[in-house]
Amino acid sequence: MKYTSQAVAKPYFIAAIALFLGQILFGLIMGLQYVVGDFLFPAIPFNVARMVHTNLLIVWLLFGFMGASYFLVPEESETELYCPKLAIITFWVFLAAGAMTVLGYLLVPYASLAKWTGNDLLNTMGREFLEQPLPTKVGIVLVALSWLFNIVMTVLKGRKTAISLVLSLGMLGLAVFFLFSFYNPVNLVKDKFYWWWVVHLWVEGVWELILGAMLAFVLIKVTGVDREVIEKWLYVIITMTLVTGIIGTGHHYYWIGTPAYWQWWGSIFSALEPIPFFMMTVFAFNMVNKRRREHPNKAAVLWALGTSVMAFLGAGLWGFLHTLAPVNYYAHGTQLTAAHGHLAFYGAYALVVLTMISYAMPILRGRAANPEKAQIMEMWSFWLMTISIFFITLFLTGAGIVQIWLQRISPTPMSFMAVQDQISIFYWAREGAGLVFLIGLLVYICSFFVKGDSRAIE
Amino acid sequence: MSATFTKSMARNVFYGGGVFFFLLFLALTFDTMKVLPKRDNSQNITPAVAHGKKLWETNNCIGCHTLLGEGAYFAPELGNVYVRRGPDFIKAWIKGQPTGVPGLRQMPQFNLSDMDIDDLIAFLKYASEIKTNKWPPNIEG
Amino acid sequence: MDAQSTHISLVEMSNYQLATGKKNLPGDFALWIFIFAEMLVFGVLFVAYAFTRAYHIELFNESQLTLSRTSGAINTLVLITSSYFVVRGVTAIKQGVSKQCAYWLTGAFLLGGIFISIKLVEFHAKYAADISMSTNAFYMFYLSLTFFHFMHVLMGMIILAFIIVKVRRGGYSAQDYVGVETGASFWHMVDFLWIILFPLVYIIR
Amino acid sequence: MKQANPQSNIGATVIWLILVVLTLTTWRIGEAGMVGKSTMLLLLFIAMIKSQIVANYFMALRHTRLIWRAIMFGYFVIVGGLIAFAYLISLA
Repeated sequence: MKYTSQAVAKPYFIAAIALFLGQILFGLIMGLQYVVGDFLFPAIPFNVARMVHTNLLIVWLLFGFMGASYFLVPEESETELYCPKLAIITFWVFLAAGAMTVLGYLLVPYASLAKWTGNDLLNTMGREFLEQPLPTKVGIVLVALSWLFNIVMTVLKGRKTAISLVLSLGMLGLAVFFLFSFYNPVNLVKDKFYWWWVVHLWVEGVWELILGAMLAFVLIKVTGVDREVIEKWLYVIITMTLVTGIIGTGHHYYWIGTPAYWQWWGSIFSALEPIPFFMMTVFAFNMVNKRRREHPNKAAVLWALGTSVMAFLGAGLWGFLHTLAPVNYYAHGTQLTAAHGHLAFYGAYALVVLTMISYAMPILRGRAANPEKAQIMEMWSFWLMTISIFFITLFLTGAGIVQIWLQRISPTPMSFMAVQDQISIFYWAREGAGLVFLIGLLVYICSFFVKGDSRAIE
Repeated sequence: MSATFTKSMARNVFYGGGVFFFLLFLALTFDTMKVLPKRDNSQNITPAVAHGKKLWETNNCIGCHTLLGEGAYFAPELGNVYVRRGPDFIKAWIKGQPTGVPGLRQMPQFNLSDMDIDDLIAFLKYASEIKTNKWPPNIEG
Repeated sequence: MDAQSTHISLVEMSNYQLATGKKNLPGDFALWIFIFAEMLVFGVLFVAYAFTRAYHIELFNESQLTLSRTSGAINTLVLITSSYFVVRGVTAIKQGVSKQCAYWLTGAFLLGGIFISIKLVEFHAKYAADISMSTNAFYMFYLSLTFFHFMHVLMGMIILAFIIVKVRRGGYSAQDYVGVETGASFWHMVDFLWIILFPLVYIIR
Repeated sequence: MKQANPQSNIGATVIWLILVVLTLTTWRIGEAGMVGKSTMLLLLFIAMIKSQIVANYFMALRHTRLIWRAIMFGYFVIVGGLIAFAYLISLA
């Protein structure tokens, strides 16, 4: 660890992993509810489990992003963090807000939660991924601003690199676009239109800046390739991200009451969205091939390469699969969407956070890399999780295709619930793959507790 | 690869390209907002519809159902349920939950008053009349 | 830092030229990636136009007649001429004559302004006739393509303006003109795309 | 040190004149209301000539490596070819 203030990243990373575990457990509950409908009913109805599953995902990724930037920015800026204390306070505020929110979801009927938390003052709840009560939403804004402030102040007082600049821009975008979550008009079409300004412009826009910056940082560290080269390509890749991704928002505007021309704009630009991901894959492998040093942390290299490949598969390929309007007409709102969502979030965001943790955590614990035994376990967990999520995606894709056929294309369309019965075999298989994923995650967690001789940090 | 390929130019292209496409997006958004009244059925938004939407949200219906294809994929699409099932069926259905049939997916009982359910149905009727470019492909959603 | 890297790349470039007799792409490669991406988008739009037309021939033929071919042709001439001016500007700076370069580029910039004005008159006519992207498939493509291109002209003008200012300050020379070439390449792309767009949307039926 | 080619300005001017003539030709064809397969192909051919002139002479790609010229030419062949195909199936 070069700067003592980098240590604030540690609690963020630990919280991220803990919440990740929670996310997976609730995912398994939901997966079972797909086939055993009354499992845990009425204690945890499906909608509650889903809310917890998706919200935990968002929160743990945010924890990961924050921890990563608190680790990365001091090193990039070659100075201590502007205010480590603020980072720690922010951590506890965010953790408390997150925990209270999840407990609220689990213990109180959602309608009562809405009433108690001032939803009548400003309707913002009850929209997918934005289910958080008003105080939590305000809290997220405050936490994001505190994070942004701390990082920007650090960058300003130290060296300004492309990586910290891109990261800061991504964070700024994250904070700004989240503000649209406070806009909830009665007009359903407008509601949905601007809802995507949070959801799409986050995951297919500004988050990709954060992703790119984090990946570039790790690649510089583990390959020793010239910073100029890596930062140049970082700019090129995120340019393509914005060029394709911003108008690519249009692929959500086909069937929600928005004008038909979005079918063209959305199809064309979102069809190009795989390009930046493909460039990222080529770039990551290129840099690793051109490496000038053998970094002792082999696991981190694996996570980094895994990110670039799985992001391309999940966000790029599986996104492309159903992004063209004529295909999306049949695929919209089916298990195919779920398949894409799972692989994309895992491949792009879960993996990049795990990459960062894999690189930073040993350093935070006072060594360049973990002992070999721990690294081997980590790699095992990578393969277990990656292969099982890939199978989850395949099973959901299968479920989606059959669903589309039976419910939407067949000359005698079946009802939604009847189709669900037909595809239960896919759901069972998915649940099985989910269990393997859980095992992978547990192996990952165990890898932190493996002892052995490790090289001291230089 | 080309010899002239500088980081500063890559950065300029990033800023220029980002701003350019965001402005284009704003222009398209502007046009969309102008055209929307012809498509979004907003002339039929009554206080009942507004209340219905709030009930839709505060009971987290989107946590299981899709609405115009967006939401969770656990339970049927409700954007066109008004057309598919009609108001009476919907009312009876909401009141009759949960079915309690072992092993089947269960919808919670939300304890809504008759008036609340009517408003919710008004909202679903409004949603079903939005011009969605003929989506869903058929009545099953 | 920048000056140094530019210098190094110029040295590399001339070495490469000495070795092969071939030049690299004029201007900075970073912008060329963007140019290729933009060409790809336009290409897809052009082809989409043609295939959509195949299903709505009468509609397209009928709507196409409401466009002013003459203003389209004038705009083509305007863009071609401005591209020519840019070429002269690049030649001037290669000879180290900053002043002339600035004149030529300013001329190109002003022609860009004329293009914009004519296009605005066309857009206004359509707007006044209550025609929008939602009117029919032809207008959807006509307005999308021309507006998207219109924005590229604006962006090209902004780039030219930056370069003109720097040229006037003596920021470029016969040794260092990569920036001028970069802007010029973008401007020629705008021209290149319009050369396809004009016959496709205005003339061919 | 680069030596400026005194011919280059004359060359560029000639190129410009050719482009003007071709543009006017396209415009005349449009005004004359000519339609049909051969007109369509002729117009696309003119567009190809113009676009390649711009690429090779204005963008100055003719001295660059083959790959860049091939991209610009291939671009027109693919885009123009698909356009021609779409028109041919609709004219048939």
